Amino acid sequence: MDFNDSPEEALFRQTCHEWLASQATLKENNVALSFATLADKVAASRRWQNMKASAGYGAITWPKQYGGMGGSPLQNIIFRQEEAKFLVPPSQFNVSLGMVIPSLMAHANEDIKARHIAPALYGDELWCQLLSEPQAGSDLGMIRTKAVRCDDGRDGWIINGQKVWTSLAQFAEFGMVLTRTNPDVHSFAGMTAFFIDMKSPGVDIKPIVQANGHQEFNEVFLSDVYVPDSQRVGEIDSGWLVTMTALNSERMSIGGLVPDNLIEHVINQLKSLGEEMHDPALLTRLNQLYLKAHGLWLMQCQGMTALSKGQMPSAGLGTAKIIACEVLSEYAQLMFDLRGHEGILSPRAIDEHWSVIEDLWYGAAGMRIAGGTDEIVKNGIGERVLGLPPEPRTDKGKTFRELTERTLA
Amino acid sequence: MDFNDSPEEALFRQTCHEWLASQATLKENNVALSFATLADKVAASRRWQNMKASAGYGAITWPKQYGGMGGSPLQNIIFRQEEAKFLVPPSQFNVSLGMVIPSLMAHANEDIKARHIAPALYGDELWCQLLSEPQAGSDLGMIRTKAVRCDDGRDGWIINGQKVWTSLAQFAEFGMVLTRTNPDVHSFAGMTAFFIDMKSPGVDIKPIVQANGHQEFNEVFLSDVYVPDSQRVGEIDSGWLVTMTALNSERMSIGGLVPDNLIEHVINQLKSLGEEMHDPALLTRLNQLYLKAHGLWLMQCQGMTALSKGQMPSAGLGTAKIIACEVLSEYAQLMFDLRGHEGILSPRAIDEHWSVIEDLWYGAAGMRIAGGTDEIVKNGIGERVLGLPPEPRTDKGKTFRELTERTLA
Amino acid sequence: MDFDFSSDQVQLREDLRRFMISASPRSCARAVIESDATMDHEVWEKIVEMGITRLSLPESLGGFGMGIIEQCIAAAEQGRQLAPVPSIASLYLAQQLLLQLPASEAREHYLHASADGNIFSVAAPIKTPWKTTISMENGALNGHHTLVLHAADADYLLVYAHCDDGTPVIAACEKKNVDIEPQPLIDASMSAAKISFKQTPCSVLAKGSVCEIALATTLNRAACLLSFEQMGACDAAFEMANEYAKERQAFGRAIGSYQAIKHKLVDLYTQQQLAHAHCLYAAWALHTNDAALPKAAASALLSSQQALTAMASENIHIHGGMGYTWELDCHLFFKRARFYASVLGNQHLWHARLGNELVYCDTMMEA
Amino acid sequence: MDFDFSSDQVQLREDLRRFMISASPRSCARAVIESDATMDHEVWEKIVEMGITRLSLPESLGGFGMGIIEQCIAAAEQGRQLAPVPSIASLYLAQQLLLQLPASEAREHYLHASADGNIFSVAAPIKTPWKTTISMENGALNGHHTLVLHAADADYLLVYAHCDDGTPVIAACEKKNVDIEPQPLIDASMSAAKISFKQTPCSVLAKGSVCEIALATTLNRAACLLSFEQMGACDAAFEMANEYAKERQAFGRAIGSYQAIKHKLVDLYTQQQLAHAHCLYAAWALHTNDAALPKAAASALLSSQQALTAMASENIHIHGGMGYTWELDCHLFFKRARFYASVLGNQHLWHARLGNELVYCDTMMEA
Repeated sequence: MDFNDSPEEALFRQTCHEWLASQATLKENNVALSFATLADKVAASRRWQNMKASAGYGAITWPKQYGGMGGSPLQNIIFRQEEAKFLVPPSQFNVSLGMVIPSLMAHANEDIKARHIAPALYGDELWCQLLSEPQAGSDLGMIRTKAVRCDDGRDGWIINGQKVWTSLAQFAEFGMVLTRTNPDVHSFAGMTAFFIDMKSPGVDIKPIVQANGHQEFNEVFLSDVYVPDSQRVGEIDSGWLVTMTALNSERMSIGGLVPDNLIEHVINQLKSLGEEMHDPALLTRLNQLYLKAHGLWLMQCQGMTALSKGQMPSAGLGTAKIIACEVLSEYAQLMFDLRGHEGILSPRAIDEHWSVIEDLWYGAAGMRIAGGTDEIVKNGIGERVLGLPPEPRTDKGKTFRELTERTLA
Repeated sequence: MDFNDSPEEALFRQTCHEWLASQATLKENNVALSFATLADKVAASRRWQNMKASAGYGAITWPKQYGGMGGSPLQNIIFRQEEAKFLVPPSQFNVSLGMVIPSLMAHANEDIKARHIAPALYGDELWCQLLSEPQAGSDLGMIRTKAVRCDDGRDGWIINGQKVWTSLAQFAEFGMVLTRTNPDVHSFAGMTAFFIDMKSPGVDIKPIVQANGHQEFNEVFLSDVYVPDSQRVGEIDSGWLVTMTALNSERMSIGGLVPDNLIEHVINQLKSLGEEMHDPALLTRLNQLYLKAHGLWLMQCQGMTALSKGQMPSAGLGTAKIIACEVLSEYAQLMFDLRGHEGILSPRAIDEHWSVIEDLWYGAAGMRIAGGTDEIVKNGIGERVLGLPPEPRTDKGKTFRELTERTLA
Repeated sequence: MDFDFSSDQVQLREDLRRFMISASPRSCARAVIESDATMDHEVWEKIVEMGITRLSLPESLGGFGMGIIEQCIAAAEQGRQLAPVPSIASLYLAQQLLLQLPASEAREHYLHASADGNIFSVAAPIKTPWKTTISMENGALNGHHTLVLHAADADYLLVYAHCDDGTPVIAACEKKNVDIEPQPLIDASMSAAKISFKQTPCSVLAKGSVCEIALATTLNRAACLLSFEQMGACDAAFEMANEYAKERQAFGRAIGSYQAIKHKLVDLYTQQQLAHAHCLYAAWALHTNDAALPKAAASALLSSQQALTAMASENIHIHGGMGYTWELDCHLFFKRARFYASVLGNQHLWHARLGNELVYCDTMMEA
Repeated sequence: MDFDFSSDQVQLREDLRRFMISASPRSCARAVIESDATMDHEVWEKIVEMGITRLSLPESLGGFGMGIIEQCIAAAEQGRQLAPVPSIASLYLAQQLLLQLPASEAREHYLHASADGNIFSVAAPIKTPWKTTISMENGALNGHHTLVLHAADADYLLVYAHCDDGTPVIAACEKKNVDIEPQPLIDASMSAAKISFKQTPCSVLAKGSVCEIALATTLNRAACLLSFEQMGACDAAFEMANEYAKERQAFGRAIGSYQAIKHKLVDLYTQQQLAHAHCLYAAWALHTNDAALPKAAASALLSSQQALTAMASENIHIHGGMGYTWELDCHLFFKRARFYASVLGNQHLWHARLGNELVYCDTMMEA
């Protein structure tokens, strides 16, 4: 048992490290690059993605035929671990390359793939995913955005509706949109996927101001947006399959949930308190945080061990997101408390380090919702890992029309 | 705002106290009477109930026509508070007089009431409630004990089935039994209530050994037990009404959930630790326990204030049972932990005081289940107090037969 | 047994609720956050006009002569609306501190000013040992205090200082002679500043050990009032979440019908009921000036802080994605909860106080 | 990255599981509780026969020469069955203590005896300062120890004592010369006793500061092994509750389909996964004798104790009324969990150790 790379892993890590070192400088004290605006950050990320793609590191796990490296999930993790050591722009391509393009690969025709995959890989074209709606959050079966066949002779569709929580829509060239094409079948059976040019007439993008003041997500209003049938992905009324591929393609979430050095930061802050640092009540909070944070890291090591052996990580790793939210929230609360009365000061106004803590504090609240709420995650683990029976579904066998009429009634 | 009795309440309290003082001696250091066996405890409780009934204190809230005092719920609480100060046997009549006889009062005919109420009040006859079954715990609609009309000319019924968790069945003279009389209607609609002589042929009582080794509850097997139709209570197939009356008659549970002096005991134990008593981690646990225990006491004072003003206590008091379970469990755990390494010793073997703590430790686990599990209580508060919608019922509109066939399938 | 608000007090609460909803809708707190303002002066004026600043002061000092319990009720209603006004500094701390000081003409003057709605700040330590870098000599203050609540909004400051020989004093000065450096806060609907004195003229209100006794009592009294303010916010957030859970549909039914949400709300409700009971006890202790005040204050503060912290976080969660937007009010509660959790010292400070009271206070009235 | 059991170790676990289920069904633990017995000698004989007492000892000392990780696996399987045997005293404490002592003929002799299945108890303090009332002089012990695990079952005792001049020693003696007064335990499937020495002949195994270093190391090593035993019990209780939740019906469906029960089980599962990860880390630290051992031991002990305590309590709850009967095994887990929670010192002792390690141990390998 050890925490070391196998010889092959070590070699791959070294190769990655050397290439990265030839392109960028190492971080100092774990301080990341900062950007004046989100637009700057996206532009920098496009350039860096281009450099990576040119060197073959643009998409570690993609097949070589699409410009990927054909690497393993573990190699992907190793590259990301090494990348995190360097002063490079944080990737804005997680949705684009990690979710949308893999669903294109699986469901789009050769023409679309030939035209779109490479520009996406090289960061020239950013994709967003137009999925959630105000009335369809956890329950994507309630999507109301409608696509209807043109009746004016054009071979295309007219899309109307409202999407929400679309990441980076304001910067994206293209968007994959899930629409309702048949309300008279079961709610997941009557949806169709298209991709649209985000500059199309009728596309109106409004950034959402989040609780923390950031504006990474958007509302996207679609008003009589025309899309040619050639931009349909997959069969008519089979859009849910396309979306499922995207959701399942989210790369193995091992690591990346919780920043490094959390515990070190708490200890440093504790030490600044003088005598009070020995307070067993404070140490107990430190310990409880450590048990979760270090335990999560160890669970991720177990997952990587499985990948290293060519196995799937244990299903228990599905709990990682829940643990991570608790870690972030408890970390921020503890750090604020360690400031005593000065805990009322705006962390953002203190320094970059405290600004990150404030972001994590909000972030933990957001992370409990995004990408499957705590409740949805727990249902999933309870049913798929523990084998507990599902809840009775009152919407079972009902058509979308029946369900929405009932909801409105 | 004050914690004092009103003049009327003070007078009533004084009257109770004086009568109690004429019958029994005050407790010292809160130490209660102990009994060699449960049988001894029941026998002593019968004698004490008889004395109380003779003096008019047998049932404070019952109407005078039935031998009660016609008093208010608050007077009942005051009497119990005063009674708790004296060395008298703990009442074994809570089910008998608090649940079963009130349902007789509401649903039985005059003959039954004339024959049975007085002997019960005077402690000569103890009643038990034959309700839960192995397959019907939280869900009493699943009761399978069957009563069928005699086909031999007798005007009565034959009962077959198994009851469980029947308190004091081994000592009771009579038992109220809920039976299934019609499986082809909705599960709560096809039940009928009878009372039986517990010495009837076919009644077999097996005490249940609890996790703590006590044997207060029983399994009761009913094999071809004959009961005359004159012992039916309420209409045929209306037994659920009778049971509801019994369940709703459980006296206002204000007080009595948590022993007094919990916090004092923790503090005394803390003080025995010497220097370590200043450990903020221990004090934080003490505080958290205090916030719940004292908070519960204060909530109960609010409830008594409402009663004192002739109002209903706030529905928020419904959370009292849940809080009490947490208090008892956390109290016992903390006390065990305060013994350090000696926490492995059997508390029972130390002294009477620690024996009570061990009982509370088990008791908290039992209390989370008995009289409505945590989950059932929370559903009730969520739906009735907070107005949240109920869960969809998959058993709605189904007959008992359909439900049980499906379960067995 | 008479442990609850009187019917007059319940009526007052209803009146104040209607008033505060109209005087300080939550859009006022939001507007202060979105602007450079440190408070909403219009809201404060209405509060003054309504008489909340004079509610519990005796008539001889320009007050209405109502009790401290009525002041608690007003605090809760301000909390419900997250009112962006300096009540913590001016009413819970300064006005209460003035009331603890020995009678004098100056004290009477400032209490009248407080009743009339002048804003006061307090520059004093929040825990023993009562340290300060501010010195008082020849009627002038020198030194600084790193964090004074609502100093930028204040007309007057009450200052805890040490004389040359170490004797503590409590002095009052006008804000105009003080150097104020505002500090950005985690909840920008509140304000605080670093302040410096340089030969600032002041009038001494008290001298000697009476100052420290007054400070300790004031902190406990302020904690009680703050607890009510916290519970007002907690109640409002609870109602917001509970209503949303009844309406929002997922998978064909209201999310509040799922046990995950329903039982979460019941757990929060339970915590809330316990905290309300402790607050009521604190109001009783304030009202009767009972020896249990320090214990009751710490209990009320800790239980209301725990209830609001949990509630503010779960209110976001129950609202799902919407809860995470700037548009909804959830984040206002989230930020305010965090502010309250530090403003009179953190949970560890109050746990130490409560533990101390429990272990060294021999007589307990009950469980 | 190779942070998991090897395939050989997984195979061993399966073999030991089959063996322990057959050698020590939970009815054995129940039988010891219901009788006056202090352990199940038949189960112990089978364990000895299976070689578990010699698993990790080097071949030169009569062992199988497998690693300490294999010993951890065996501990977990004993925990699953709540085996009523003296492994904590004899294997986790005594055998590990012997291994920490300097090589000597006596040490070799006792290690052989331990490998052969002789039962050892340890009479020593569990925390610093290493106090004792037992004195050693002229090869004889005097004094007493209030609580020695499995002393009544022991063939030999290892004793921490002080010489006249205060020098610590670790000595061994035969049980037959010791006065043993058994103490009833909260979990009667385990045993402990008060013991007294009166001129009891002994052989000295170590003298001087080496004794205290050995004790400290032994406590950490025992904590790791105990953590695995706790997790075995936790896993078994989890499986019991999870299976019941799938079967038991209420209101027309399995109780495990309700979110209240489903999410409770997921929360317990999450806690269990974290504790397993810490145990694995402890096994790694034992195996590599890494400097992180004290931290890993405290983490494993605390996390496994938290997981088992919650699990044992919720296992009763999920089983409803049945869970509260003597007939079902739920109460066996409940009692054992409470025993484990004190047997090597309570959570506060281990929190103090972990906090100390975190704050004073400068180099952290990760988050």
